[in-house]
This record gives sequence, C-alpha cells and structure tokens, in this order.
Amino acid sequence: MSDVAAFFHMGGYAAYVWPSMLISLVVLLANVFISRAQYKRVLRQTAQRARAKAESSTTGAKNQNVKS
Amino acid sequence: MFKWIHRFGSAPFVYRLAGLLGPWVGWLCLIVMLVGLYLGLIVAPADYEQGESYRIIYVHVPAAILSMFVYVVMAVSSAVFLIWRMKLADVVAQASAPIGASFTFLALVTGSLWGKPMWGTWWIWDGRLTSELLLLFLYFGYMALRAAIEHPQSAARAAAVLAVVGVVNIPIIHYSVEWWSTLHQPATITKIGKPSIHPSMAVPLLLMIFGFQLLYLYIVLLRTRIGILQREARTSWVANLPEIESSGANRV
Amino acid sequence: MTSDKSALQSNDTAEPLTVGILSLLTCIIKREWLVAFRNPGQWVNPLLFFVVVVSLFPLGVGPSPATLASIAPGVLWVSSLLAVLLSLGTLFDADYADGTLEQLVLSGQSLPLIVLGKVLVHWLLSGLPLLLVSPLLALLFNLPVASIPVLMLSLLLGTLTLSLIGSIGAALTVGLNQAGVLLSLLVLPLCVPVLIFGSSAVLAAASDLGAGGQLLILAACLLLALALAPLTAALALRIGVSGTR
Amino acid sequence: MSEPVLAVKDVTVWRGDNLLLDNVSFSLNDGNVLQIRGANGSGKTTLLRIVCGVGIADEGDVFWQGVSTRRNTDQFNDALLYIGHKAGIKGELTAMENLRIFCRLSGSENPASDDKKISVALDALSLNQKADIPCRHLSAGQQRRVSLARLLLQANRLWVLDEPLTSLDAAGLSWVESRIAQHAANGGMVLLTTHAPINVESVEVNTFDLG
Repeated sequence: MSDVAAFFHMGGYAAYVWPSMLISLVVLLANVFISRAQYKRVLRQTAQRARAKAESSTTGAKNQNVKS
Repeated sequence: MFKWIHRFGSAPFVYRLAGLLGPWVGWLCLIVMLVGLYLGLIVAPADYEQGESYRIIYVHVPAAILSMFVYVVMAVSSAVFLIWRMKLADVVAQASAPIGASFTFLALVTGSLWGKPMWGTWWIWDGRLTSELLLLFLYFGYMALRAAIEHPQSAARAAAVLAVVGVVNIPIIHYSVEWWSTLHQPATITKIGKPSIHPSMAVPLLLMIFGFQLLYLYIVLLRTRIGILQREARTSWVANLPEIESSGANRV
Repeated sequence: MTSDKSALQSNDTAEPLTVGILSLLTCIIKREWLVAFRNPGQWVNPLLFFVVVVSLFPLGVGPSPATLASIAPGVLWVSSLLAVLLSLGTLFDADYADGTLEQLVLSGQSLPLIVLGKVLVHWLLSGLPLLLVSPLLALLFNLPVASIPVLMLSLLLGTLTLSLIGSIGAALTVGLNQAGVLLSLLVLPLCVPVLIFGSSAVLAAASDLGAGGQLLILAACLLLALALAPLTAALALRIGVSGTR
Repeated sequence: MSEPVLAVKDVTVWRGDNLLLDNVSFSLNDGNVLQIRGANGSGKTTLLRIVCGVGIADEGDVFWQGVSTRRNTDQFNDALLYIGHKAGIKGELTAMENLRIFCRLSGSENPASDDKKISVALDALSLNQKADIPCRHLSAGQQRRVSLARLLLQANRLWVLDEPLTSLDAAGLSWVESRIAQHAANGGMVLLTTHAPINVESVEVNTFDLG
C-alpha cells in the first residue's frame, strides 16, 4: 500500500482519528469565523449609529442657524 | 506599577493593542498548529500499545487543558471585575465563554472517539470525562444567565458571581467525581492521562497545546474588540476610529 | 396628632442601628413562617412531587426487588435534589414581586443573615418533609431497614446543603422569567458532590459497609455552604434587585 | 458650605440608544424637600432607585455625607426610608405584622413599644379596624397607607418617596403633606416624585425637572 494510503488508513483507526480531527477543525474554525463576522457586523452597526448621531446633531445645528 | 495596570483599564488603549496583536497571533497560531499536526500525525511513531489511535491526544489533551484554563481565566477576570469594577475584565470573561465551551465540547467528543477503540463503548464514566461534562454545564450556565438578564450591567455582575462560584466548586466537583469513578469501576482502565511519552511524541503535543493557547488568545482579542465597541459605542473616540469612518463612508 | 417618634437623631455620627443577630433571625424566621403557613401550596407541592417521582421509577424500571434495591439510593437522592430545586423558586420571587425584597436589601441589617433565615425556613418546609417521608419510600424500594437511619442522616445534611447552594441560584435568577429552568441549570453542577456522597452513603449502608466517611464529607460540604452561600446569595441579591426596572 | 449630606453627581442612564437620564446632579441638605418632576417615562423612578442603591447608573455616583454609597452602604441604608411604586408589604401578613417587621428591621428591639407606636400610626391613618386582616384583602389605597405608616415608625433621616400620593383620598393627602412638613422641620430630608404639586406650608419645596 502506498505511503499516502497507509497514512489515511491510520493503522485501522481511521474511523476515529480523522473524525476527531475534522470535528476539531470545524468547531475551531466556526469560532474564528463567527467572531470575525460578528466583529464586522458590530463595526457596521456602530458606524451607522455614529453617522445617525452625527447627522442628527448637524441637522440640529442647521435648525439653530435657521432659527437664530 | 499600578499606573501600568491602569493603562490596561482604558478601553481605547486595549482596543488598539488588540487590533495590533490580532493578526500576529493569528498567523503564529496557524504555523504552530500546522507544524504540530505534521509532526504529530506523520513523523511521530505509532504507539506500541494503542497503535495509531493515540494520535487523537494531539487534539484531545490540548482541548481538555484549555477548557479548564479558559474557565480559570474567566473566573479570575470576573473576580477582578467584581472587586475593582474594571469593565474590561468583564469583557474578557464574556469573550472567553464561547471558545471555552467549544474546547470543553471538543475534549468530550475527542475523548469518546478515543475511548471507543480502547474500551468498545462511546462513553465511559471516567472521572476526567465526567468532570469535563460538568464543566460544559458550568459554561452553559454562565452563558444562559448572561443571556437571560436584559440589563447589561447586572447581567455582567450576575454572570461574574456565577463564574467565581463555579471556579470555587471545580476542585470539589473534580475530586468527588474522581472518587466516585474509582469507587464504581475497579481501576482496570489504562491510564487515560498523558502516557509516559516518547520525546518525538511529546514535542508535537506541546506544540499543539501552544497552538490552542494562541487560538484562544486570538479569539479573546477579537471578541474583546467586539465587547469594547458594544460598550463604548456612544463615546467620541469610537466615532472617529478610522474603521468606523471608512465603513461608514463607503456606505454613503 | 403629634407623634413622639419623629424626633430624629440628625447627628452625623448616628451609629448604625443594627439589630442583634438573634433578634434579626427570629424576626425573619417568624416572617417566613407566617407567609409560608398562610399559603400552604408553596411547600406541599414539592413534597408531593418527590413522592410521585420516586414511585414512578419502579413502573419504569420493573418491580424486581433486587434491581429496585440497587437503584434506590440514586433514585431517592436525585428525586430529593429535584424537589428541593423545584421549591427554591419561592425563596425570593414572591418578595421580589411585591417589593419587599428591596426593603430587605435596603434595611441596613445584615443581608447574609436575612438570607440565612429565609433559607432555614425554606429548608424546614422543603428539606425536612422529604426527610420524614423518605423511610416510607425506602420500604417501597425494599431498601434494607438498617440503611434507613443513614438515608435520613444523609438527607438531613444533604438537603440543607442543597437549599443553601440553591439560594445562590435563586438569588441570581430573581425576577427573571422562566427562572426555574435557569436555576436548575446553574445549580445542578454545584450539587453533584452532595449527590455523589449522599447516594453512596446510602449504598454503603445498604450493603452494610460503614457510611461514616461519606457522611463526614457531607457534613463538611454543609459547613462550607453554611459559611459561603449566604454571603454569595446576598451579593447576588443586591445585583438582582437592581437589575430589571 | 460644607459637603452636602446627599449628593447625586452626573447620573447618566441609557436605554438602548436613547438617553434616559443625562448627567443628573443635585444635592440635599438637612431640612430640604426636593420634588422631582417630569412626564411619565422621563426616568423619575429610575433616578430614585439609583439614589437608593436598587438601580444601576451607567455613569455617575451617589454620595452620602461625602462618601460614595457603594462604600458606606450600611450607614446609608440606616438613614434611608424608601417607599417605591410597590407597597413593599406582604399580602399574606396583616398590617400589624408587616409594620412590626419594618420596626425590627429599622433597629428597634422591643416589640412592646413597637406595637404601641404601630397602633398610634394606624389610628392616624384610620386603619385601626383593618389592622388584623391580611393586607391582600385591603384596597390599593389602604395598602398604600399601611406602607406610609412607616413614616411615623422609623426614625430615618432621608425619605425617598416614589409618588406617595397616588390612590390616596383627601384625608390621606393632607396627612402625608403634614408628615413631610414635620419631617423637614425636624431636620430630615425628603426626596419625592408626585404628579400633582404638593402644598407644604412653612417649608420651601424646591423642584428638579427631568427633561
């Protein structure tokens, strides 16, 4: 059996070693990507909120000018 | 010295620091993990007793160690938050919970996958695995309590109390479960812990543990930034952050 | 209508009027006893729950005396654990709803002592009845009669510890909706040592080995909980009260 | 001017994105009566709860005799009498039993004199024949009066009353107003929220408006 096949065969324990590696990879990568996605979402929300506040204060200022 | 710690209390400083360190930690973690896996799966010889199945320890043991380590970090930062009212300590605790629970879950899954070839059953009520299961419940309890209280500040303080109570109980739970498992099962099971290990097997294991630590650090740095943004959204220093303006600008 | 009482000690150094430990405890215990006495449903239900749950097991597991005897300690202990948790909801929620919990927190008296008083009465009304009913149920499971004293002693120590640990969970989840489910999730892992040593004490007694060791550990857990739980629950109450609106 | 007895500094509370309390600051000295005015939902109750320590402010702090109430909580609680929206009495217990508990909690150790004081207070509030029935059978106004009886029983310096006049009849209203006047005259402090302006003779009532 060629080296590669032996490697994947894992001495008969392939059914246990590879799933555990795979599950670990999936769970850890999920953590990474979920966190990154959440970071971008929070960034966008904060930006919208900051812009909304900036606009409301500028329009406020504009009204002041109109009134005074 | 105290002034130095105080700087870690200021959000902008920590936010920028986390931003700088993030990529470096990320890449270093990737490299260490790849090297560790390469050595562990390919170079290291098979175990004379367990054959190839022992290679699962390269994932199981780091996950088990990290699951405990992360909870202790959560408890210590919760205690700091309760005693010195340092908001950032709570941000770190909240940031650590999901990844800690993931490590515990991994430790359980890989533990049972490793146990199957050796004892023929998917789950053995071994002292260590049972403690991991209870640790998983403690993580779920922390996250559930924090989600259940809608007022953010009292959710943080309630969860912090629970984390500290949990960490006080962990040794008690661990030793009672150990005692319980040896009581009911005659000690026929082989040492599930770290078998006396040949250096060529030990090096990849240490690398993998270091890799998992780096991964935890990467996640905590990232989620700490999220926590800071959420808590400091109204402050001015957040408003004129470069990424806020840029992500705002391309929106218009 | 001049009231003599309105004379104020407006001097700045009015030393705090803390009431003696015993008089505070008796006041709280009397209060809790009266309230519990006036709506009995509050503490009868957990008892009925315990009896019903325990008597379900033979229906599920089968009537053979040998298996029943072997699972009896575990069944009795797990059911009493669940019964105590079920009854913990009433510890603070009623007071939170009618605003008296705030008054207790703001009373200036020692909050841990108040919590201890409440937990003692809660135990008298939930833990103790379990204790008294358990011999009958032990006979249902044909547990050897010799092991019944150990069963009662272990339940005596255990249920009080469970009430104390549970009071922390009750304080953390005060005022939350579906607090009952959350309370169990938070508190169950912390109750595992008590469950392990409690049921193994009864098991040891059933197979007439000495159960002294387990009972001593249960007593140690009780003392630890007696010392730490009221303080932690008091801190959690101050957080819980100031949480929601 | 020496440090005010009670000082509230820059209390700020956010509800989500909108600002409920914006840097609220005021102080109280002996003999002061301060009325917090504001529309419904302007944060009056939240502010009072923060002052008493059963509410959390996002920023700002409350000082009692110059020390943050987080440090001298017990001393502050001894001087505080808080009557909130909820009556704070147990429905299962009678008025007498409820008030006995309050007396004991506020530091008195002899039940005999407590009972005398309680019956005097209940007479003043014309609740004497209702003293021995469980409070849940009383009307909202009567329950309110039972909790207001505490104004006579406890010698606390600082009264924090959240809308004490709601569901009270005319007699009740004037009784509460005269109690407040007498408390201020004796050097006590009152912080309260009401919808209707209160007329308290011989004591100057300053007001604080929330947005």
